[in-house]
Amino acid sequence: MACFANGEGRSILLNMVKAIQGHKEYLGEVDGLIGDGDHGMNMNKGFTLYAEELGEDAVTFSDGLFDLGALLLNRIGGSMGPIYGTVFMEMSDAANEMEEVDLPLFAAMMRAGLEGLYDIVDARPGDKTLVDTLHPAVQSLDADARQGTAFRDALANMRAAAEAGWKSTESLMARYGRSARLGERSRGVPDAGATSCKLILWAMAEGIEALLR
Amino acid sequence: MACFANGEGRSILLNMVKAIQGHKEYLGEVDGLIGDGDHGMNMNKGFTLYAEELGEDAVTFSDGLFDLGALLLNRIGGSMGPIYGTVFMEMSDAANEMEEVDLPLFAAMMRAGLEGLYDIVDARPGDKTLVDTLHPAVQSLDADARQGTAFRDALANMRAAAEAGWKSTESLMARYGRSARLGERSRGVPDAGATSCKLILWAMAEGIEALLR
Amino acid sequence: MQRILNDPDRIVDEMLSGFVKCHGDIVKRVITGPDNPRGVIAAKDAPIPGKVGVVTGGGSGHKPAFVGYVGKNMCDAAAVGEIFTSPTALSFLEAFRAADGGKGVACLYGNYSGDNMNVKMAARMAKREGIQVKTVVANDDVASAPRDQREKRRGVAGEIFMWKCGGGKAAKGGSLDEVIAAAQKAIDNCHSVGIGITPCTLPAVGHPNFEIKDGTMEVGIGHHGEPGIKVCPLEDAKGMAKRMVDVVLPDHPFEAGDEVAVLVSGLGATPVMELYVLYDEIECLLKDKGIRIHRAYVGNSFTSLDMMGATLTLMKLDEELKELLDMEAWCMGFKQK
Amino acid sequence: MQRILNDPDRIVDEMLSGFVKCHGDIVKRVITGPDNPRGVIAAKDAPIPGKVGVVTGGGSGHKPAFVGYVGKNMCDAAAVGEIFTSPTALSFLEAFRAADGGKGVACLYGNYSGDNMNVKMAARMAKREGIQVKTVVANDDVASAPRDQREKRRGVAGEIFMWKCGGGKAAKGGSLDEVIAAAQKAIDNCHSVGIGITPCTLPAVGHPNFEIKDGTMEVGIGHHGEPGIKVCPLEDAKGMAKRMVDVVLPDHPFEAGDEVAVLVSGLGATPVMELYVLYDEIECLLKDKGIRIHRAYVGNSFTSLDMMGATLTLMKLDEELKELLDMEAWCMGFKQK
Ligand SMILES: Nc1ncnc2c1ncn2[C@@H]1O[C@H](COP(=O)(O)OP(=O)(O)O)[C@@H](O)[C@H]1O
Ligand SMILES: Nc1ncnc2c1ncn2[C@@H]1O[C@H](COP(=O)(O)OP(=O)(O)O)[C@@H](O)[C@H]1O
Ligand SMILES: [Mg+2]
Ligand SMILES: [Mg+2]
Ligand SMILES: [Mg+2]
Ligand SMILES: [Mg+2]
Repeated sequence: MACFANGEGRSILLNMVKAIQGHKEYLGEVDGLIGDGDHGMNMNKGFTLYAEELGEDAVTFSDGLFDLGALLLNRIGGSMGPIYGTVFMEMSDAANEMEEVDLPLFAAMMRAGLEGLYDIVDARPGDKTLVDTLHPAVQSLDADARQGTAFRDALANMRAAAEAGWKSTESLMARYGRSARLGERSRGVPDAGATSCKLILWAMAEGIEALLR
Repeated sequence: MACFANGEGRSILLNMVKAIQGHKEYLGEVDGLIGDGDHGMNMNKGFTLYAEELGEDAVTFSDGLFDLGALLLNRIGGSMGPIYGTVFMEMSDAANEMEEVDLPLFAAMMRAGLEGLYDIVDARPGDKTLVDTLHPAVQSLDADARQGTAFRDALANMRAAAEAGWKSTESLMARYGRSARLGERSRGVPDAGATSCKLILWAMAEGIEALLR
Repeated sequence: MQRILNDPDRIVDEMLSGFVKCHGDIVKRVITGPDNPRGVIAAKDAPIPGKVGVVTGGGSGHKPAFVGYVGKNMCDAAAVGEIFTSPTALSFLEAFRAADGGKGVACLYGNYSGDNMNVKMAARMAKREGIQVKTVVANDDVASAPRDQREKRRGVAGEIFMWKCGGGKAAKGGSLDEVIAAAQKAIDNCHSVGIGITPCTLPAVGHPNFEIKDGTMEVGIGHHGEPGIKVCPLEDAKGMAKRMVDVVLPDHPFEAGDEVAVLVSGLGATPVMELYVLYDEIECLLKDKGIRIHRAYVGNSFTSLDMMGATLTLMKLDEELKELLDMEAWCMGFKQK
Repeated sequence: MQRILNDPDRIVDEMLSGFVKCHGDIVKRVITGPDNPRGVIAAKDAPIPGKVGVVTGGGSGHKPAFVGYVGKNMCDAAAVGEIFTSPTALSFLEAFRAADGGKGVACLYGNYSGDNMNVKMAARMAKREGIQVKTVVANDDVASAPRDQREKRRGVAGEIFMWKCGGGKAAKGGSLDEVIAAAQKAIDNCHSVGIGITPCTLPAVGHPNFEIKDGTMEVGIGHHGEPGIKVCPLEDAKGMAKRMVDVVLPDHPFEAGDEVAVLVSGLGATPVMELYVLYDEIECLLKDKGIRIHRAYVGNSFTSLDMMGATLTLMKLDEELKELLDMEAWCMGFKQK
């Protein structure tokens, strides 16, 4: 069964960093429309700091997720610190320091991330938050893992699910976070967190795809 | 000898008011370039207040000058309160409540205004202030009064002298007032007070011309 | 962007450095662990043994909030986040440590999802360290949710009255529950609304965050430029005052004979002179309704970077709140004899 | 123009009305004659019999200056002009009357030609009424004239230290000559410079008064936007601090070992957070030069409507000035214990 070496995590993590850095302005703009405009700035700061601290070191995918999550939680704050911090640290824990990551394990990691998130926020699908991206991605992976889909195809499916989820936030009305107070005025613009989550999941998938064997 | 009735001063005074009101923005802009931009606002406020208080009443030229001067001095402040206040009140005093104003009297009034001004400011011709407009106007009237020029021609000469004096401020370097601190940077722009003074003198002359008999 | 700064990503730390240098007679910087090099801002004599600690915190860009309300009879410590970004859980935890005098900590903060999450996590960590933390979440911004969903409303300038009353209660020797009760009562009695007339620019972003078209104003705007309830043509001070009073009065509701504290805060870049013009109008409207003004505060008390506009906060007073509000206070942002 | 106002021509009176309503514990409005319906702002307990009266005044648009410096141990009364326009002679006269406790009046004001003329006229009128008036003319703005023409320099934020020291001396029972001497020494020891980064808009004019191009800054700008000594590319806070210190230090000159008071004032619309960033840099530069900071003040202390930018004022201290500066004070714009 296809898998990738946990030990080669560096390239996946750096791909995630690159995705955030490359969309710093865009994320700020999206958050500016119905939020407070700091999403790109904060995400960029956290991910860039992580890359700086990593330097030239090798790192396992699961350790890297933990470090990145802890950094966001402890040094960035905002909503993103606790949210992505929790997601990444829970994913890391679920990886259980395995040497190889196959589809079932990756799906389990993602589910753990989502469940950790559900522990700290009340938002669920349909509330116009990053949950709308993350939840369908996890669902898709779970289904593919159960059906024994090839890892590469499952990643493609996950990307499509994340993208569809992200797109769905455009027409939703926000119920949590800063834009929640906008009511009807929040429709027509995608959610900032859902947008960054889509970028991260895509970058993660691409990073993994390049390592699959 | 040509003269006008002091008792018909209302139309002259209102012509002066109109000139200021019509150039409120322009005076503000000129003052904004090398001063603080309030010249149009203050002049307009003072002259408009005067016109309001005058209402439909008749007034002699000399009493009107006194009222206008006192209003500027007591209610407007700034540099213009003491400066135009002094000029107008001194002119009024020099009119000596005469019933008819001929060229010698008008020239004497203007000289009294200039001398009153010299009492309270140190600026002299060449210092880029309203003195550069007022002084040549007074000189011109004096000369014409001595030479027995016709009043109407003397007024035309005064206007030309005032205009030339005003224009001269453009190339001068300011030495008094707010723009004095600019040094070389004050050149190239006319002085705000010199500008309003030119407008006032022209309006005064026009008003008198219409009454001459 | 015409602003005074160095690296926009370091503006918060640099501001704190200047703040502590300037106000060393009121505050100090406390670093209790290696993981949070920024530390927190604490009152010079904090913690006071035997006194309930009062803590707040939030994103930066709201000066004097939050660090400007640390000082005598107000907050004992404040956690400091990036611009418009909640402080980390670790940072709140450090503030709890810096404020705890053994009687527990009242964490009085504003209702933003980041703050909610980070305070919750910090309180959990504090518990493990034996520090008891209770919270009051300010939700005074009337425009941010309907009255029957008050728990969804944002916290805005009313937080200042919450700190004043909570801090006063703690200074008088109140127990943690008494401090929490006083702060809760204060914020329950606070009703605020903001009007924005220009947007603000995050230094790290470099252009305005959102748009307020010339000739319009955003009624009900949030402290981060969150859109309000309504965009309408720009009005004069009288019109703005009426709009604000009309939003705030029915919300408590305030009635003839009520005694209130009034706070008119600028949003950062509005000249203070204009705030007095606005207050002049507001005072007339309140008087007309028979509402009695016990104290009024006008100034840039809770801002949003360089936004222009103002907020109005009314707090209904009873004897207890009056006594707490009248107490002396000494912070950079609140000096009262 | 996005501003909070009613009729721009009435903004000063409306602002005063709000100011007096809000600060009735500190000030009152005094009208001593029928010709000046605006009256003047006086300290609540002015005049104090047997104390030298301290008076100031100037154009509006500089909040807290001038009325915000009327109060305990500062000014006894202030004359209030239109925006950027000297008060009338009559208005200064009323302020003299309101402040005179029988020991004479020290009129401490800034060097602008309108103020010079109106104060001179008012002093003449006061003399006829038996009130003795002596004056100190603030001229601390280094950028406004070379050092050997100090008498031509404008007065800027250093006026606050002049009022503090003159007001303190009067409160201590100093004679008129002693008050004048203390105020004169204070301002002689003050050296200021401003940097403007955006222009300001007079409410009655409705568009910016002058231009500061994006990406540039005006070094040496005056408090009414008077052009400075130099327009240069916008610098970071470190660069601005260095420029300011480089203008101010050689002027006294300040030297290693000197003790100083520092005032960093915003010009109105610059977020206070940025002023702390600037102060942080200035403090480092002064420390490097061996200059000792006795007290530092950071805030919007002397503004220019909605201009962005800041001023730096350094006052060289001796024992007398230190004692006067350290005294308690209680005004809207200056609260010190
Ligand atoms: N209570 C919440 N539950 C779930 N997601 C949330 C919640 N609050 C905020 N978010 C997510 O966070 C995003 C905003 O992140 P960010 O702009 O970094 O933080 P902040 O809202 O504090 O400025 C939102 O778009 C949303 O996806
Ligand atoms: N000391 C002075 N002597 C002569 N004229 C002066 C003096 N000061 C100012 N002025 C005149 O006043 C004009 C400015 O008037 P205004 O803008 O109304 O007052 P301010 O300079 O107080 O803002 C200048 O352009 C100049 O002509
Ligand atoms: Mg945000
Ligand atoms: Mg002017
Ligand atoms: Mg935020
Ligand atoms: Mg002026």
